[in-house]
Amino acid sequence: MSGGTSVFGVRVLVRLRPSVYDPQGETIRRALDAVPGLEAEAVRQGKMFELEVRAADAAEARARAETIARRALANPVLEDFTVEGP
Amino acid sequence: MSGGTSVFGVRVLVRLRPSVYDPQGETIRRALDAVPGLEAEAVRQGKMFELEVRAADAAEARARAETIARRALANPVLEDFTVEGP
Amino acid sequence: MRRTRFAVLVFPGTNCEGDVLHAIRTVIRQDAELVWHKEGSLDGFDAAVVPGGFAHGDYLRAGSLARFSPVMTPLAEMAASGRAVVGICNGFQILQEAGLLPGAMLRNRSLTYVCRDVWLRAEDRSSPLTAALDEGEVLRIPVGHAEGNFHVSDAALAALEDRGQVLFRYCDAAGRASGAANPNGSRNHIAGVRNERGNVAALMPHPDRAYEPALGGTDGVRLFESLARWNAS
Amino acid sequence: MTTAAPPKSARTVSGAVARGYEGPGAGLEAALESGLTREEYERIVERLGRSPRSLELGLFGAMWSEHCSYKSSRLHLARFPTESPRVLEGPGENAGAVAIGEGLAAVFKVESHNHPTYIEPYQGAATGVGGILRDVFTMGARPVALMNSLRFGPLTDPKNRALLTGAVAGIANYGNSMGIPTVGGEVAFEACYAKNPLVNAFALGIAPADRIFRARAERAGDPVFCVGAKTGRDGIHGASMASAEFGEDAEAKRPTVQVGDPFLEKLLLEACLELMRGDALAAVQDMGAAGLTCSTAETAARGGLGIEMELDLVPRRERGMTGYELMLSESQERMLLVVRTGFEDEVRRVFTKWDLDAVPIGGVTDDGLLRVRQSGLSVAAVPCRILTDDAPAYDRPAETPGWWPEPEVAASDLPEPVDWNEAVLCLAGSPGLASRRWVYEQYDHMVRSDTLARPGADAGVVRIKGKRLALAMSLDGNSRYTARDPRRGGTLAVCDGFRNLAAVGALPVGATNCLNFGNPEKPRVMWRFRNVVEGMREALEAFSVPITGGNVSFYNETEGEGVFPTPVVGMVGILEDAGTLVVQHFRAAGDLLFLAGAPPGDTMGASEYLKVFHRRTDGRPPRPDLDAELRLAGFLRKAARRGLSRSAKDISEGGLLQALVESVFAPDGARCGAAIDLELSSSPLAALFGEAPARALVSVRRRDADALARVAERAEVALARVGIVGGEDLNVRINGARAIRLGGDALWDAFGHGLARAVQGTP
Ligand SMILES: Nc1ncnc2c1ncn2[C@@H]1O[C@H](COP(=O)(O)OP(=O)(O)O)[C@@H](O)[C@H]1O
Ligand SMILES: [Mg+2]
Repeated sequence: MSGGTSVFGVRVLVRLRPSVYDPQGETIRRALDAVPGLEAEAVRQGKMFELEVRAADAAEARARAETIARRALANPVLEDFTVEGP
Repeated sequence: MSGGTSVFGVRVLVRLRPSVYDPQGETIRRALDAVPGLEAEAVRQGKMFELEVRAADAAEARARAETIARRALANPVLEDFTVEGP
Repeated sequence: MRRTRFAVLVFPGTNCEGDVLHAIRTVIRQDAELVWHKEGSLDGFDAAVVPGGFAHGDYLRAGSLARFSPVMTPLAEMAASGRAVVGICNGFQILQEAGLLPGAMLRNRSLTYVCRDVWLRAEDRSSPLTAALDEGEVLRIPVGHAEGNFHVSDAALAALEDRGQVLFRYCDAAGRASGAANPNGSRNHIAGVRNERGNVAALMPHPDRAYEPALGGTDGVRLFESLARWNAS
Repeated sequence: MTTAAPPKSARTVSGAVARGYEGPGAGLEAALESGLTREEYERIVERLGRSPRSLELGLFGAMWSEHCSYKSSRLHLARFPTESPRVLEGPGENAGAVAIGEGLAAVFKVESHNHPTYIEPYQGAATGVGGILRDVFTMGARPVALMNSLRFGPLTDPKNRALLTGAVAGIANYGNSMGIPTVGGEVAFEACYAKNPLVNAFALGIAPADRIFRARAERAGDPVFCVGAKTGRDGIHGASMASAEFGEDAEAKRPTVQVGDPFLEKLLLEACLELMRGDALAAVQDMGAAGLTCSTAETAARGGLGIEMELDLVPRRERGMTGYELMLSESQERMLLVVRTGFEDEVRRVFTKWDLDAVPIGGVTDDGLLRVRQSGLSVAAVPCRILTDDAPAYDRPAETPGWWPEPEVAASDLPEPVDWNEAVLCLAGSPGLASRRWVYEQYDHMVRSDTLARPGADAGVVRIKGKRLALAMSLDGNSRYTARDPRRGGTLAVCDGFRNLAAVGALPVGATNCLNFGNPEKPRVMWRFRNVVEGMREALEAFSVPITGGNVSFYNETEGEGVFPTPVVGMVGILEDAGTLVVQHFRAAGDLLFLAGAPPGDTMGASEYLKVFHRRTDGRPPRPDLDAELRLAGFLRKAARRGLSRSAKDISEGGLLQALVESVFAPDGARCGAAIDLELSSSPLAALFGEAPARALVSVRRRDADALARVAERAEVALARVGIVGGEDLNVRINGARAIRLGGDALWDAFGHGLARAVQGTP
């Protein structure tokens, strides 16, 4: 049915823009700070999406993942994203 | 105070184990499926943590990040993690 | 008979401590005191309750950051000594994250917070939450959580069931467990579990919201009676 | 003395600055850019006796914005009644306070977060909850209940579904994390809200009546602390954004979205309340719109004093922030404390316990100036009163629109439905009338174990442990009514709240309101505004219910399209004995059902029926009858107090039939139907679906029917027996013939799931 296509794994990373406050990351950092050996100077929490995309080739898969990320995975008001792979 | 140390950026990726049902990923996949051009065969949602860790060198920073990931960022009942960088 | 002294733990972000305190004092007329998470000792307490809320905002994962609080050391000791340690809602998640109870919670299948009455069927009587219940007893008690979707591996699930560690299952008013009656997608409709020994127990629903007729239900009283009975025996 | 005391030299510098100043002055152009008009700029120059410096102009731009200064509404709001023997704190403070007996005060307010919600629904709505909660605990009250009023575009458009879903999730997460039950609210859909969604959040707290805190500096020399979250660049221009329409350039105007941190606010709440039990605090003010600027200027001005501060001391989370950014940031979860000299260590101790920052940034002065220094240099020195009290107040022109007056729509002019059963199901399952449980099941409405009436009832009710009394509250407004007749609509919004409280048996003791309108510079908008206020005033006075605070949100316009005039009234009442609470659902088979109030007349204007079946939002809304409302409320309360009513339900949107449907379902999932027998001489449409006010359904035990009739007679309320409770179905006979027969399952499928289906786009 999918003549000449295969499934590619692509990873999308979504993070809050640097100017946006990340309460989760900051709270994690503070909680870890109290535990010897777990201290970090900074923690930012983001999201990872592992997609499997059917496409003719890697470039098409990547382009599809970018569209998905832009239109569905990242909230442009708050977040940036990067696409890695396939 | 931090004689000979510097700050390293390390990334920790946390994902649900493959055997665990991912309600968020599955919901996204179904939503994408309804939009021509955005279909994906599979979507899994995970977490990304961007840490800044103070250490003597990259190896130490990475080891520290691994400890943080193992002890705090991932729940072994549900999740696996990988450390990337610095 | 000496009254039982309950420690009701308070983490930053906990918000059901008052409800639990009030229920213990007025429903079973036992002693209860709030204990701040920075305490390093639970000396003088016979039992502990970890109440609901959003410890550390539930940031990272529900209940996960509470594990690093000083009070968790004496709490683990209390559990090891065989005294009763009980979790409700966020308390359940905290006990799981601390490794005192099996499993972990996923987001609800609906991906939303769910607050409403549910029906529960009691499955096992050997725990501080169920000692006074009849097996198969059906109770109506509210839930209020976003991450109550109980998960364990297949092998662990089979072991849990074998050893009778499942305390409560979501069911309908007639006591039939089913997907439709399950508010969050929990495996095997599990709403509450205990450890192997039976002294550490927790559930997602809130008996601390169903202990007077004015609140729209009194079935939570049965769980507090269990607490009293378990500690008296 | 604390670090707040500035070095001597700095004092002299700033003294010089107050008279003249060094450095370039900011001109008219800069003023226009910050949203001020030429006249306003001239007024500033005149009051200051010099031209403002650049930062000073920024302070004026924010403080004299519509959002902060109420310059278009002040004159009109002054018409509301604001006094009663119970009022402890009226409009002007962070929230109103009313004595409720047993030594306690109820502290409450409603506020809008419309503009932020459109930009980012989840965070925008969430931070609205955070803001209203700070307003309440700033007064020394522990918040015990939340409500919210939501207005969005039609759910047929996926964009509106996403906005609603995001806003509800955001509200849920914030309120739930704080451990405060959301016990009521309202949700409405109209096309005009598609690009201007409205989110109004209400919070209520309880305080000891003799320990209400105010935002009023009391003595020069007291240190000023900044506590809670660190200051970032988020939300800069929030106040001015809420004071302008969204145009094509909305993107560019967007401030950085504020991300709510409910966990931090929970800590802030606990720390503040712990501190308030002692004597450390002279004044507390939350940092909302215009952040540090507004909180310092208002706190100082109210006490007739000044505040000086050093911006370098303000804890911040970003590097390189300018003075302007620090003064105008609207970062959430921050508070300004004026601490009594000598109590600094207590403040530090309590905030350390809760892992929060508490940093002295300046002190109270006696020269009336807001003095701002950065790195030792004076960057602003403005009399606080000029920033606050001298803001202009406009009597903006109003113009009656050409279509006025709106014609009535009579039931007799409308076709009757072909299938009455279908009509009832269709109406009960429509987004406007279906059960709101898709919304409120996402809100924790039971935490604190004090909720006696859950959402879904006419009013939310919470008890107070250890006390006899309970508090009832409702949040209402029908903007289709106000759109077609602003004055009637304003009156009806108050009537609805008043009736909702009476239905549960409560006596109203105070009200708050949020007025959501378009651009006040448009005379037709102003005409609506004045009439709504007038209509509300009339009802409030008739009912002797004082307004203790509220909020005005203008400029709810995008690309020239404005919202319906939308007043939202939050009314609070008391049940002296929580045990007399009356529920809304039918209780037991055999109970008799009565309809209280005058026959409904023939009008269908602006009704849900007209909207759902004829896609019309026109027609004059029903005529309010204040005297009838008073009599009805007296009757309902008396029947409740005497333990006669087994259930009571007011009749409003959707009319009698909808009230019946809602009475069938108990919050615990139980069902109890009824058989109704109506004798009608006119159109059944108006009788079944008309929305004439001042009516309610009451069920009683058979043996109490006579007693109920006597109470009604004494209250001069018409009472008609309309049926009997029982079964699972709803059966209605009209003049002896069977008209409607609906099974409980079919009804629940429509009413219980209608909203969820619409939200999921699967109607
Ligand atoms: N946003 C909301 N949050 C919580 N409860 C809500 C909300 N909207 C509506 N409700 C509840 O749903 C019920 C029906 O709402 P509404 O039609 O406005 O009632 P009424 O006409 O009696 O004021 C009420 O009990 C109300 O409290
Ligand atoms: Mg009502």
